Amino acid sequence: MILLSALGHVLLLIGAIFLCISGLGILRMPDVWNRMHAGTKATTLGSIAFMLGLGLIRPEWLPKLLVIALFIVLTNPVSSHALARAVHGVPEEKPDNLQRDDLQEADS
Amino acid sequence: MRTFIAFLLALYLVFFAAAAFESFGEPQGLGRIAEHYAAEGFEEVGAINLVTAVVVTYRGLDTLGEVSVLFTAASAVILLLSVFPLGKPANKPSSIVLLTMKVLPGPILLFGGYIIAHGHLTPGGGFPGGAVVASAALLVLLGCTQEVGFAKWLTFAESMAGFSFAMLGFWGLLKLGQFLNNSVLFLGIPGQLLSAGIIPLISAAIGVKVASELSGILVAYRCGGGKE
Amino acid sequence: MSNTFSLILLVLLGAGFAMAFIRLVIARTAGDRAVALDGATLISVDLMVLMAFLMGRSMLLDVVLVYALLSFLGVLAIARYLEGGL
Amino acid sequence: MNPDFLLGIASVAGVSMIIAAVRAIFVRDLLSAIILVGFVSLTASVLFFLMDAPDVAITEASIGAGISTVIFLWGRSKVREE
Repeated sequence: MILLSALGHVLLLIGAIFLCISGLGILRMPDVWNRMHAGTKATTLGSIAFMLGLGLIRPEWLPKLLVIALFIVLTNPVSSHALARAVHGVPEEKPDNLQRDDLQEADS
Repeated sequence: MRTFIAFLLALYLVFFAAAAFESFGEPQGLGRIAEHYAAEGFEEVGAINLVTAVVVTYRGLDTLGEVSVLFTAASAVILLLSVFPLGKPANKPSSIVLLTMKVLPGPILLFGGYIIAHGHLTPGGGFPGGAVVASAALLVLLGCTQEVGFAKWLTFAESMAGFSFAMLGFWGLLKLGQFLNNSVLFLGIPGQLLSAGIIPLISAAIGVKVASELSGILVAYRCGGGKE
Repeated sequence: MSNTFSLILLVLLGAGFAMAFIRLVIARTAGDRAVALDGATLISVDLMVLMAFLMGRSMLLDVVLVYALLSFLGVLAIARYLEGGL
Repeated sequence: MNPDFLLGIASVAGVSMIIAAVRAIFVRDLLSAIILVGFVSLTASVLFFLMDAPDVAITEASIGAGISTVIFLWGRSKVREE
């Protein structure tokens, strides 16, 4: 029991650090694609770790926390995918040093 | 100059908020009527979530008026929009988004139904649950490229819900001489799903009404007012 | 959970939220803002779960569930608008 | 729990809400203004949550985040084509 609780604390700390780093990435990354990379992947992983850690510390909340994590896993990649496709069509978001654009070739 | 004025305004608001935060979260002392609700409400209506109990029974007449106001506003918006509908979306969304739009309305509807049905036990009730159900309709409408099937049922559901709300009120008036009296049905054991008298029925009626009105506004934005 | 540990968690999450918010305010294009809104929403979901845990009230989790489920609708709608499909 | 924690998080949310609302007035692009208004309503939902009003928080999250943003966006796209 005490082992599970300690594991939960470690997971909580990992999740919080990931979320903080994703906020830092959203603030400091140079262009919108890098920001998207920081702001969607890291938050998803951090959220899952956070919910699992809280659920391990208090096991009677675990089902609801798992449902929240499931919804985050279902919805967040979809919204970031739609956002990436949409931003790809905006001309001023195109980075200067772009070498190769696979989505452009696939669409045309 | 404008920015400067705006920041002065924001600073003022921050100080105002700081003054409000001094007593943040502490009990403020209740008025006489609120004290009665807090002390006796649990025994009188048998609901755990007192907010929904007050909104639905003690202040039920106000809620009926509120729902009527919402109905009037929705009718006006639908009437205006039926002249200039937005039309079909220009392009189809990508296949991942299309799949999500097929899969995700189910869980959202289920969760909205849960919020409506457990209005007397957990936070929620008619208005929040109806808004969540309307969000499922919104998710369908975001990606639809053809006519939606549920549009012609919205008016029917809405009028039936309003009618049943008023009839539940008149039931109490006929049986016990008080509009929207909660004791016309058995109160049951607090904490069970089937308890608290007619509160679940009324919140179901409010939920259906709010959901159909909001979805009616959304459908009207897309395709006009239904009948041409 | 000790007081110091929850303070550390709150400071980390609050700093993440504040940084995403600063990007939301100073961004130049609408796509930037949408990305920052997405990140700030998810960080605040975790913030709300943590506050519900610290308050010790499990019924507040319903709110977080609605928040996590529906806040993606706004971002999806913005994306559809940027695509020109709205 | 320590009430200072509540106060700190509420201050972060409230101050960011005010700044975002002011920015939404002065931003050039209408789409950016819509996004900022959506952020304001999300933060309002967090504040309602912290003030122990879960019913209002649910309503604000569903209407503010989903429905009103989409209605604004539809109105914006109607304006553009005329």
